[in-house]
Amino acid sequence: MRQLLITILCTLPFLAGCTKKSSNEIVIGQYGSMTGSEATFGQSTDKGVRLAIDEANAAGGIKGKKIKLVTMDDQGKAEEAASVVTRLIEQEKVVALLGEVASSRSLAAAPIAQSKKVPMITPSSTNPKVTEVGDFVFRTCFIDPFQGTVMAKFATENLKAKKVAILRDVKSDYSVGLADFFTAKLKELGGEVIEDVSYSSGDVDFKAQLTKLKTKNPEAIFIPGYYTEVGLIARQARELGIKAPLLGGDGWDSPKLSEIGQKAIDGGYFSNHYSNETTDPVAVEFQKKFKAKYNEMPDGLSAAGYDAAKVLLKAIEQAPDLSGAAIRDQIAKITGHDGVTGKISINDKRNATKSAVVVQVEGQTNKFVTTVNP
Amino acid sequence: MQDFIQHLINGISLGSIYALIALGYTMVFGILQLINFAHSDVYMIGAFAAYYAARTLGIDKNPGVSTLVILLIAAMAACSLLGFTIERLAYRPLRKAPKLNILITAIGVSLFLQYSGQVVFGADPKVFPAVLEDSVLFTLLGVEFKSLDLAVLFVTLVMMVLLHLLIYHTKLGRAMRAVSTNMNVAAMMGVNTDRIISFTFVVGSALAGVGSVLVGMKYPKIDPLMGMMIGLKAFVAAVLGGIGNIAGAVLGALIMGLSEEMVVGYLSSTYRDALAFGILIVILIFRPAGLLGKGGVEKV
Amino acid sequence: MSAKLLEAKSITMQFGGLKAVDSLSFHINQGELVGLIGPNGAGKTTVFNMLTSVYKPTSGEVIFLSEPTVSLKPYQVARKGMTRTFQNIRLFKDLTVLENVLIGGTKDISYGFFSSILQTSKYFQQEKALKEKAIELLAIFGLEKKAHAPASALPYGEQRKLEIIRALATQPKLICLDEPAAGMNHQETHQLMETIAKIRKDFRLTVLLIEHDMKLVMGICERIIVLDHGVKIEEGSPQVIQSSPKVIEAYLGAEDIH
Amino acid sequence: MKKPLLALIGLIFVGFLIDLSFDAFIQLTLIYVLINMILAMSLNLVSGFTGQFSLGHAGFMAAGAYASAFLSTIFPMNPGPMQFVYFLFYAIAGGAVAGLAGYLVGLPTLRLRGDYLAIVTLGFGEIIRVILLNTKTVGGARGMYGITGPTDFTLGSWTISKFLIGYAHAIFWVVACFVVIWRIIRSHHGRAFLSVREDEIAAEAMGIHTTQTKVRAFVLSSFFAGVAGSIFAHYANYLNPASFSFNRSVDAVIMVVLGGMGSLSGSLMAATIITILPEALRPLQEITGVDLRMVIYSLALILLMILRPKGLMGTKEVNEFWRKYVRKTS
Repeated sequence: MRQLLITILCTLPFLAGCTKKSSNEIVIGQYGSMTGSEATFGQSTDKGVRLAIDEANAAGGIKGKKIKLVTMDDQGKAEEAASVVTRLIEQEKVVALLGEVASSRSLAAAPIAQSKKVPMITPSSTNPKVTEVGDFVFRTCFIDPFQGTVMAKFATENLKAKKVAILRDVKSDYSVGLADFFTAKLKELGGEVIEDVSYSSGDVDFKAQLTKLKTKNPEAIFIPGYYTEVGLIARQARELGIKAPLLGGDGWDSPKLSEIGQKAIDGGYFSNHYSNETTDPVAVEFQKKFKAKYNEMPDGLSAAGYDAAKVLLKAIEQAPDLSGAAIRDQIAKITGHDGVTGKISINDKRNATKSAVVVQVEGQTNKFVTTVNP
Repeated sequence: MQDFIQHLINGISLGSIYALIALGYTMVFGILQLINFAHSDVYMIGAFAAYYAARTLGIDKNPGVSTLVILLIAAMAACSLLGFTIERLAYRPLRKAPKLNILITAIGVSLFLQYSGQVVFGADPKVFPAVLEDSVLFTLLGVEFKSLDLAVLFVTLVMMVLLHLLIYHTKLGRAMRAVSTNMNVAAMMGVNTDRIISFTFVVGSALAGVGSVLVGMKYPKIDPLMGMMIGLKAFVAAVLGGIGNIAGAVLGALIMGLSEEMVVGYLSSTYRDALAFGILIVILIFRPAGLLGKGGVEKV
Repeated sequence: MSAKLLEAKSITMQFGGLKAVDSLSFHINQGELVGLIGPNGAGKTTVFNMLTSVYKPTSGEVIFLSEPTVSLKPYQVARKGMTRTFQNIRLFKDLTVLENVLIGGTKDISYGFFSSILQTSKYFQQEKALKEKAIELLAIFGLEKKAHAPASALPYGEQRKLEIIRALATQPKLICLDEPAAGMNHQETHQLMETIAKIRKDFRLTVLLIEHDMKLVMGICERIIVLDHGVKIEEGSPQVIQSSPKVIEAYLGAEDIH
Repeated sequence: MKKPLLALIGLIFVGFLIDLSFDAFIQLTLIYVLINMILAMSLNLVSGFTGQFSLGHAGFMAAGAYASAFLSTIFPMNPGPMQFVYFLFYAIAGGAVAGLAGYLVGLPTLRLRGDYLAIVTLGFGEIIRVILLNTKTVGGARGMYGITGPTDFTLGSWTISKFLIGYAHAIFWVVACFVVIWRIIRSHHGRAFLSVREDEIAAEAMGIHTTQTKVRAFVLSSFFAGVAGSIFAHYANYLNPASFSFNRSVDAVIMVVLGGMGSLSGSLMAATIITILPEALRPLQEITGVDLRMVIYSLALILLMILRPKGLMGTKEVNEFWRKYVRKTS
């Protein structure tokens, strides 16, 4: 018995299964952090992507073929992202790729997609470097400089805040990038970063940083992190008696934000793709369908995933054939796509140009405050 | 001055959270010389047990002492059961195996709990129910003293005293000490070592359960990986104080909490995590058995 | 041959409030065979630990080959030529008998790290010589046939012997044997006595012996030091010791003489 | 020097065949297997042969990886037939930096025993990672990307692929690491390692300078971890501090224990299994719908520890089993 178990355990790795491929399918690959410390981001994106694919299949697929989505987990590790993307391209023969949330992992995978000439769209990697990898790499979200600019402008013009403090997530490339661009723009606009402190995602206690910020009396605090930490940060800030408004980026967009932050986060502002009290039919429809399928409200990453998948499907539909180059050309041509997250047009740098909105948290709704155009 | 006192309060409150978890580590280490890596995940399960208990009983929006008691019982029960099961299934078969094997098994159990937690509970963070209203007890020099912070500190100290009494003033505790000093001799003297070890795991895990509810109250965001960082730091704290030593765990945890807080407050926030380990290394270099640990000369 | 090889000058070892050894002074001459006896807990092993620098004496000095050794590390003392065996056998259990002996051969090896990686001719020569020597040593105690067995597989008595062989492999001038006959039967003890006498002659060794077995000690030691409660109570030839009332009292107070 | 050279040539020829018959994914996985082999063997030197727990191996790998990647920006590679020499140079430099880090860490801490040493090395691993996370010149949290890696080049009518160069470089170090450790263990210096593992006090009494011995093992082990890091950096072309977290150190320990403490061939086998297992379990996801890979991985780990506490090989090497088998059958 023992021997048998050992044998099975040892031979398991070599029984790498093969998946059947049918010519009646168009295979799209997705890679993301489905497990590990950033699993919640990968899973949210996956939900949005799946919704888009299911819709397309319900409508009869594309070119008479069903769309098959193969999602592979990279555990939130860059080297896994690289190997997973290689596997998707080599073994699953995907026609295009969707992923990743984090720029660090998109940057690890993009060169592979580029060299194999498989188009890749990242739904939410905001670092400018990602699409600079090559002409097969696209994105359907903002880039950090734009979002940084939006919030810096908002802070100085709308809130008249000149002395701003930053609390960044040093473990997240997204947060660090956004904080840097925000700082640069704020200085340009005559503002001043009076304190720049950091935390690491996964932390639960931020009082030390906040106490330090409090002594400097900032007029606003910019927290370019994810909702997973921001809710707790807001609570602790209020507990310490910090009254300055809290600002953030699209990483805040999740129903969980106010569930965790409760009253403390109310009144915080963040830049986002859309406000969830929008009356835009695409967004309303998306929220309805999402709710019906998953029985929860979508967060920003789900919306971004949905849009990226939609853009990709549109390009595949318009492409004369399923070669990478053909799909690539069509993605590059996308203009004025009515996405959940705004009108998406791909520019010559393969980035999406779309307007951003600044919203204010009020319970579960993100109230529209202002629109900022690129 | 005001901010210094605030930092002090923050540090002690953070330290007492570490201490609650560190106590569990130190107990198991004391008796088995095993770094129970799964302890921080038992703590995570405790938090989820309390979360689901509150939801099924419909008391998640009903803060009060009765809710606290119910959740504590739920978490402690779930953790004890889990701790008992882990010891029984994973550690007991390895009692005679080399240390590193047991360490790897502990890591395996930890990974298992984390990843199955992500499958079962979902990876997204959950909001821990409001258990007690946090209120300002009194204000001193412009710094507010909150009921939750003091409750955590109080519970930690009570646990420490109870554990001390258990270990040094009961028959069971004497048996535990006997097993920890020499398992074989204890067995020869008629101590049922397996039962004592199980008991240690049950107590240690119940402590993790208490910790999970208190931490959940203070930081109401729970997720399957919540135990990782806090567990590591709590463990470092236990080693710092001299692992196996109950008072040492609390002392180490308070030092950890305070030094982290002070570094962020007065030096650099980016190196906060590096610092925790930096202190540990410096202390271990000068006191290889931790602050309160017994050095002991190896018998030749 | 009467130069002082080793001299302990009022060495004291204190563990907390307990003085395990209290200002003990003695010396060992070149080529002597000295016994260190005393009832259980008298501090004999602690003396060994201080001589070999495993413990640093609380106070006092150890002079070996006219140099103080208290500040040296145990390996330095060993390299100077003082080596030992252990009361509670400390063999390298998972290694073979031969490997146990080879480890003692630090002095025979001069090839460096890279020679061993490149396996130069120097490496082969020295390894070969070392192995031959080790087998010779094993042969003295009749263990050469078991050279490739794991040390832990040896019976108790042979493990004791292997400890002595391993100590001899370091080419010591002074060897400290900590109860080498413990757990052996009469015949084995007798055999061991002969072997100790033989190696002493063959290797021109000086021996310091801790032993419980009075017969063994009385039979081969030239001079005996008696320790009780960390203090030297008597010193002299076997005859002197046997008739010393202090010694008899110390032993009768504690246990029977074997 | 004949045998290892022949082995190396043979293995490079195998790489040639792999290059012709397998796709890039399998090739990439193979390189990761080789990297993990070096990692496992080097950790085995410290944990298996010298008996010191280390939970910070990823930190040394990171030091080597970043040093080597950084060096390649100062002395850029010349894509051509000479690139192999460049990689060798980067790897040695990366290994040297890691070795130096190992020396600095080892000297003050190696007198600690057992779990305490494990925790301190864990701490150092984390400190190295936090430092990298905060160093802007190597990309911080975003990571370092675009690191020069092997490229295809043509030699007359022959095209030598990127994989083959990467593979040749990696396999060179696998063989080097194996031979170095194998031979050291069979020398006086290696027996000193073993004696420290078995009994430090007895080793001292035999004239073994135990601290120096431990530091030597630690430095050599760190050197190879750094080399593994360098190979990783230049084949993945990408580095991120998150890749060198505590989990990677744990992976390395798992490989050593699973393979057998003190068995090099065990380390090779375990590195292969541990690298391939999660990949092989991927198709399962399509059947179950949820990602159970890591759940199964961790369960398998626990079961293996219970069923085979000495690892796959114990302290034995493959050839010893082979000899036994031959003896039995003849």
